[in-house]
Amino acid sequence: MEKLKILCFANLGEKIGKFLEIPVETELTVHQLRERIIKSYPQHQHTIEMCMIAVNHEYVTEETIIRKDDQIALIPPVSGG
Amino acid sequence: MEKLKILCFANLGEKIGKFLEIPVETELTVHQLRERIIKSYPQHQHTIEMCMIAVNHEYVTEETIIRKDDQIALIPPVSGG
Amino acid sequence: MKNFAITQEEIEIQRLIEWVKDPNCGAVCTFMGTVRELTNGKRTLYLEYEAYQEMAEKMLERIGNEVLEKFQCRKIAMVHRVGRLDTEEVAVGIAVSAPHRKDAFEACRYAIDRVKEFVPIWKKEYREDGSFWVECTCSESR
Amino acid sequence: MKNFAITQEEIEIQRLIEWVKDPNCGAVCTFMGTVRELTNGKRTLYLEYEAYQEMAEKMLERIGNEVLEKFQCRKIAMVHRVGRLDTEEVAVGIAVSAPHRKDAFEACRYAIDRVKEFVPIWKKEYREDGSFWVECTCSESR
Repeated sequence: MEKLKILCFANLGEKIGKFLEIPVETELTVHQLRERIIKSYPQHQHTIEMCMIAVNHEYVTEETIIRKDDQIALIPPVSGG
Repeated sequence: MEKLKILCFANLGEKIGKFLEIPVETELTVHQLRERIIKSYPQHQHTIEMCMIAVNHEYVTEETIIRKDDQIALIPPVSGG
Repeated sequence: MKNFAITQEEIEIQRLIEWVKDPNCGAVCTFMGTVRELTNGKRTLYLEYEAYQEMAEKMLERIGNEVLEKFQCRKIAMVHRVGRLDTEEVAVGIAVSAPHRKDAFEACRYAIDRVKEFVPIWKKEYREDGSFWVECTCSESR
Repeated sequence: MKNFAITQEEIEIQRLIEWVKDPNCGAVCTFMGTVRELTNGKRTLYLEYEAYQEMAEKMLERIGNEVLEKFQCRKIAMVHRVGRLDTEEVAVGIAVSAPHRKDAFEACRYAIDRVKEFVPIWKKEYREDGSFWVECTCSESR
């Protein structure tokens, strides 16, 4: 069994921690990963749904397949500048 | 008889000098003054016609009446910046 | 410091200007986003900025390259600060050089709009009555 | 130095920024007009700027006041240099602060357009093959 490491930032980082580990058995899509995270933190469903997901520093679509060494990040709505 | 002192700049200043003195007998308008200057420097008629005229640091119209202590300037097309 | 950077240090706009200056340019436009004391009548004590640093720097560079392709401009530098910032301090600095001023203004404005739209940086606002993470207000918050 | 000035000295944009910084502003936009080496393929050696100083300073101030009335901005500083300027040197510097960035950009751009339109300043261009006074090209020369 593998563990995906996921970075969290801003409000989400404060709520659920800056580094998550999500155990996975098989290859999965970004959409499936998001569902898994929501399942682990159901009280933060809305916040997690608001996030974009970045894989290896790129925003990706829900259909993107995640590979085991990918750097995954949950990106809440940005507010830089 | 009075003399009006007139400041000239840029190409015009190089051609006819930075300070002109134009003798006048009566009150005159900006238009009349411009004609007087052209009469004194007919070879620079075109350059003089291109100028705006400023009285006391304000651009003025051709109908403005000039008074004897006014600071008058011939302003060639500007090219600052 | 690189010309696309996330930094903990004060942003010196003059350094960005030195980076972008170019003998074939007649115009340099800069933008600084500063910490405003009052927003909708509420007093800000200070801000804390957090960034996903590696990704944010890559995205600044990508925006920079996009700007250079899209506009008739020569060079661009973009730096965003993180950590605690007090009012009047500079959170983001951008400098663009271009042969002509129109392009310098348009490129600089486009660049800051893009930064606020999707570079992974967040700010937490501290007020007398508490603190909160600011939600994206990309369209026009500054 | 005043915040609307004609000067013989190098323009330090940081000083203009200090003048316009304001705790109620989230945005500062600056513009620098720099001496370009190549214009239409011709090489400039240097420029000489001449101003009708008293009138030019009054007009800078008037443009500044006009900008403050016309745009949602707080403070503005405008300085134009005269004398000999080499390539890459700053001929004109403008800084504007505003609560929001849109207004800072628009105000700054409007200000430089107005400066080029009617502030009594002239430049003489020196090239290898001679020198000449530049004719007004207000619409877009930089």
